[in-house]
Amino acid sequence: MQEYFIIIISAVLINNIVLSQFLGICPFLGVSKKLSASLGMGGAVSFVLVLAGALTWTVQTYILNPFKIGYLQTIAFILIIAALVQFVEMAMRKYSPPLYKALGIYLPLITTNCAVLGVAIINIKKEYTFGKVMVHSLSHAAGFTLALVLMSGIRERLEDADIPESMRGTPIALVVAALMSMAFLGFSGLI
Amino acid sequence: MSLMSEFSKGIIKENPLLRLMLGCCPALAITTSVENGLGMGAAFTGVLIASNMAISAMRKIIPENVRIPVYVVIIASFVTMTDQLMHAFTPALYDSLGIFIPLIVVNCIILGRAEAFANKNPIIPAIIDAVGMGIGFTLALVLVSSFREVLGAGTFLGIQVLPESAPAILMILPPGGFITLGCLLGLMNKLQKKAA
Amino acid sequence: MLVAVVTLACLGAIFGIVLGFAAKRFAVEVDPRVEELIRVMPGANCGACGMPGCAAFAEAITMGTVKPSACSPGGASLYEKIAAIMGTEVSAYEERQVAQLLCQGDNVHTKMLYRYEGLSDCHVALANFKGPKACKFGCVMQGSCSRVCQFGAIQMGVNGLPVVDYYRCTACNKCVVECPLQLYKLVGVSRLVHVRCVNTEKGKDAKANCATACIKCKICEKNCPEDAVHVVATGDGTVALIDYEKCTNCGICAVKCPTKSIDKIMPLSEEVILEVGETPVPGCTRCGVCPPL
Amino acid sequence: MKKATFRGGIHLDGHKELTSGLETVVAHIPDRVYIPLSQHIGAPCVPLVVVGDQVKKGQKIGASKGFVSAPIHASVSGTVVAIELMEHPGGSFVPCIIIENDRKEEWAESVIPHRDPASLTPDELRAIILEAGIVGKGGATFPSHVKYAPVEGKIVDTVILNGVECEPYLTTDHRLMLERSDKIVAGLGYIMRAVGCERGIIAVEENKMDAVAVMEKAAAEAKNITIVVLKEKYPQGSEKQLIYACTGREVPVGGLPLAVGVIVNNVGTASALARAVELGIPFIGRNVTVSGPGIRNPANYRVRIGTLFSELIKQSGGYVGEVEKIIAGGPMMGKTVFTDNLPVVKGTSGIIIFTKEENRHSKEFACVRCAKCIDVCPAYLEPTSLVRLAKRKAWEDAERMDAMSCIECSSCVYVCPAQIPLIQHIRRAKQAILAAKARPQG
Amino acid sequence: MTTSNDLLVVTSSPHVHSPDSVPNAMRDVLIALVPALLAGLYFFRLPALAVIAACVASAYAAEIICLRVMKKPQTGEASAIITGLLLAFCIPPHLPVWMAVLGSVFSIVIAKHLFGGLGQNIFNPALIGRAFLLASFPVAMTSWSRPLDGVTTATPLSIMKEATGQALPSLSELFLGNVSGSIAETSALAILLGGAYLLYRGHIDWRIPGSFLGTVFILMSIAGWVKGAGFWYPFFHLFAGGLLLGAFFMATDWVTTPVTKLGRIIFGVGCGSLVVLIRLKGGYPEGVAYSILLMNLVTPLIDRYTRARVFGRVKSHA
Repeated sequence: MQEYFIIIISAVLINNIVLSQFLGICPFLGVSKKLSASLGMGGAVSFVLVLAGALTWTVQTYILNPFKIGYLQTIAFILIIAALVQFVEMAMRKYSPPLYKALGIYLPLITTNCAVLGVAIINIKKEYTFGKVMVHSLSHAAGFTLALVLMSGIRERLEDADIPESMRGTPIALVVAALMSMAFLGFSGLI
Repeated sequence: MSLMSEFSKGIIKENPLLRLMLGCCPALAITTSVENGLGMGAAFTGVLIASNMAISAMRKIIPENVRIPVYVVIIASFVTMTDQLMHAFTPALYDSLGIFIPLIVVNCIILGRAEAFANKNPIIPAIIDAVGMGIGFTLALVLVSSFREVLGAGTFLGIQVLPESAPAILMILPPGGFITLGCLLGLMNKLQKKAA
Repeated sequence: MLVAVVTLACLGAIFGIVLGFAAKRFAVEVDPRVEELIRVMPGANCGACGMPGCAAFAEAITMGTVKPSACSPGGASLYEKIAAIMGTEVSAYEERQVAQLLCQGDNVHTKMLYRYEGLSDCHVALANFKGPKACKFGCVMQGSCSRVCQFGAIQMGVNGLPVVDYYRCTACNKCVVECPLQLYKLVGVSRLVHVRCVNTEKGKDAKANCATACIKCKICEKNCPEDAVHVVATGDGTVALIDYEKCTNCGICAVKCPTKSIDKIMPLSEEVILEVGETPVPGCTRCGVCPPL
Repeated sequence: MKKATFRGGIHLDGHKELTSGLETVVAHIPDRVYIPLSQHIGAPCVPLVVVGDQVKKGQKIGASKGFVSAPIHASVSGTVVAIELMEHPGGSFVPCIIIENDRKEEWAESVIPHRDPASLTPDELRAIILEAGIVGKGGATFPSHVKYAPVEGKIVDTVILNGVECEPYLTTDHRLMLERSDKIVAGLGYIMRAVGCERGIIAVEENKMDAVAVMEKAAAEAKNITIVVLKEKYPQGSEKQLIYACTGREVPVGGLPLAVGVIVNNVGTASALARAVELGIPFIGRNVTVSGPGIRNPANYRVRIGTLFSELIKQSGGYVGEVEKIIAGGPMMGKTVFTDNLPVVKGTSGIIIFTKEENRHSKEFACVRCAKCIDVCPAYLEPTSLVRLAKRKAWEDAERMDAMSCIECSSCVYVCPAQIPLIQHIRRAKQAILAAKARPQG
Repeated sequence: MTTSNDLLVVTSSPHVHSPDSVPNAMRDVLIALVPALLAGLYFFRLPALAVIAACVASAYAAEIICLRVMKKPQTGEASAIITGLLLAFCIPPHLPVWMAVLGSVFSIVIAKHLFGGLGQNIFNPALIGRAFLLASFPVAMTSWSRPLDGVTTATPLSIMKEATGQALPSLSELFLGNVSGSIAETSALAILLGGAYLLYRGHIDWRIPGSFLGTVFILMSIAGWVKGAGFWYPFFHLFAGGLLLGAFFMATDWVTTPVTKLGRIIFGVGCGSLVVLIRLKGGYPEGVAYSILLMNLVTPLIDRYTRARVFGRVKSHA
């Protein structure tokens, strides 16, 4: 139990995927302008992250490892993720248009979201069991959503701020991210 | 457009990191030292050149509607090769770059160049484009990492340049990455506005 | 080696079959233009456009909610393709329009009733006795138009009136909509002579409040060789109005006008006038600085 | 006793001592009166006289067919010399009937006392109120007979008379309560009868305890009328806040007091109404406070409608110091005018003169989010957020944040340390929201 | 008509204004900081004076330069001085002066002016400066000295955290400030005096310090009870470290904290819980600065979801 708890705290707060691992920066900067959008993106990423975590772990454990072809990891994983995203997108569009409206439009962005592939690779590197893989993926997804939601709250407020012309948009978002990650340093040493 | 301009556009006008803001993740993660920046840039440029070349060569035979998966597979293959090569020949660098080597696969710049340039142009321009873009990205990485290494560790390529007590460790921590890139982008915007 | 190839092939095959099957099974009707657009997109799904991906961007284009230029990786060539798919052709020759302010009642020429203090907003200022000026038709000089102009083409001049920079003006119509007194009009840049007064009061009353008001003397009407300017009925009264179709920019009326409410401006450079309507380069504000294409 | 009040609001320096101890003086009757054709909310009147006509005091000279409207009457006898556009204290230009006073003070034939006011039916009462041109005296000038008209499905159970007078400087209502308490109580009785309700409340702020004593004495016999003492706080006199303080009921957003079964009237309205019902005298005069640091002798006057501000200022001994502002009404919600050459109208409760000293203010800063505006807003709005939206012209968002609920009491501007003209931004947003609403229909 | 020949002024209501203004408010905050300043100077003498002077001067200079570079009018209020002073208050007295300067320049330039200047920053600039210094120069930022004689020693909180066996200072020493720590955070008494002044002047809302300190007190009481530490334990945590300074002067910063009343309580409770979490479980002995920064982050969301019910937005009566 303790171990799971550590994984959660570490993934959400201490080693936050965006603020300290630098994964998924593009959507973090791109889709954090509005709160609603960031919630949608967070949801979509969580969904894919967990599914991808499960699939890639299975493939690694039952195909790549037995055949000793670990070096195919990158190709295999990216294939899995790309196919998964596309599959999920199509399925969602057909069977749950409201869900698709809410999350679906964010799905294509996820293929090239390094967070998904990154977490999948970390899962394997840390030699987690299946249960831990699920918890780990989910916590990272939560950390991603947390950072995204906080960011969008701030950016909505910054919309009216008198920010120097050349700093508007991405530059100031990066500065906010810097200060956010500085605040998150407060969590270091926790657990 | 001449080949020269294909080459130079990637360095300044369409610099993938500083102008198009693509490939932010590695630019933030591995730029703690200039050495890492150079290593990452080299690995990235290699993959970009190889994949641009391959895609350009195969552009007539790749079916339109599955082209993206095909690109991904091609890129992933080259990334895997790079990964293996680095593991074998530059183990230290390999360790410090960590998972960001396999993550070159999902670097939007490579896929973007494949889609926007390589699949419409012959091999020679495609290579030139890749070299330009690769150098542009590498230069940007070096720029970011020089700031961070000098200010954060007091060294440049491992050579001590600031007194022992001076460096602000923050700069090589995650916040330093965000702040350097943010300020650099702001600076680029400012310069561009002045030029215009 | 063999194992690797076989595994990959199997993986590929499995995903290919599943996806192929899924594509049939889950087929959903979409606007064919969206598919076409997606095909020409860079496909980087980078999110630079603010949309969550190229497909979303393409859809937004078909709905007209975004401009193609939002896609920065695409570049100029993309915009042409989008235009081709969307059937938006490069429009035929069309004179560039600029906003003209129809009031010259600055703080020297016009009588003031009071000193206005408070929020610089024309709409708000008008709530107090229809503005600080004695003339109730003229500019309130609080600069709402200047703030609404995104191109910085309207600046407040030293004499209190806004000044339009014809080089920067893009005829976006924002000032026309914003001005609570409808004092802006979009007119072709080649038009040099304008009646800059909309006061419809009797000549005597208008003159009492503003030294540069139209006093309905009809001297312009009598002197115009082209029959292009008339004192016409508008609102509760009359005011001089130029028929731009007939006007030849001769400027005789401006010379003859006793209050100089008719104004002839200096002609703009050739390039500015000749520029075509459609934006040639993304991000171009048609400022007129570049050489003609 | 804990005094009832509402949440939010501010404490102001009242400056009431300038005039609160002074007996109301009858103002000189001017040689000419200027009577605007629009002195109420609703459709403006159409003149019933032409230039050259002889009119008598109390004669109806303007009326409108609209439902929300009130007729106007001549306040002196004499000759109509002109009908001209003039400045109106409300901040606009309005046609005025100008009457040359013949000093005969002849009453019109229509002005006849009612023999037995106690026997009048609600319908008759409302007809009298309509004919007398009674409008709210508090400043909003809403025609009273419209307020009393029965509405399907709504039962009025309480009438509140507003004697709060929370605006600084103004003391007309205070003096009126001291001097005409019987008329106020009688007027309240007529209003209660006109709307058919049993409970009457006269609300007075705690800074006017002398008036409370007088009113309690006057109302001692009327069992269903109570005097409620309220805390001294601005804007206690605002209709919705007053209802909340007196009854604990909240008027719903966008609704009228009627929605919670309450009618609010000014004490001055009640006294004018009593005169109209008992004596048949229409609304031709009112009390006006002339005060402020820029006037030599502050005073309360009993003024004929149509008297120019300048006449009252002359009677008060003229200006003192460098006058910069003439305010029609109180300094919190009153409007500045640019000349003293304009007439007292039915809604003019005061003329406040400010000099350069009072108009000195520190410069505007960016909002520092101190949230003082939020703390004081009696409508529980977030003025600073509304301003943010208004600056961005996000009118729809502003509407969603209830910009329309702003009662424009100006408390937020008063407390804002950054001197941001919040209220003007919000007013702009309200203008735009209304304009957007009007568009699809017309 | 009037005694002056000028035109009259026409403006929108109101025509009277409270004497409140931004410069006045800033001046009051400065006054409130004086007791803590004096206490700091008394306990830490010349080094403290040097650090304080450096921080204030560089913060003010940075402010003026930023405004000039951005071509904005000079505001002429004291917010930058307050930032500099607060930063100086929460760093060790023996910190090299150049580091202090760097920190206060970072505060003003990055945390304030990049966001548009006065009133528009998301994070408390002084705390950003402190976090920046702590992350950049961890050694210098955690070298503490004893008051009066300047002998190097640990702060009460690190003695507590690391259980080094050193004797904990008494509560009265903590209250008066005769312990090691940042320049002006040691004297609880001086800070309480300043806080009381701000509360009296109505510049800060009791809700934030109240809920902040209350949360810490309650949670620490529970923790003390679990540890069997006795009744002094929660008081120790209240008076030790920068808690009071943070609760009265930083968590109450207008700009970076919620504007709604409920939001302020949530903010205070959040800060308090985070302080307890970091002090008991985290890697740092002290967590006030981080806890406030983290809650600054959440402030826009708190504001958004704690909006008050508008007057009259009730279920209809009929």
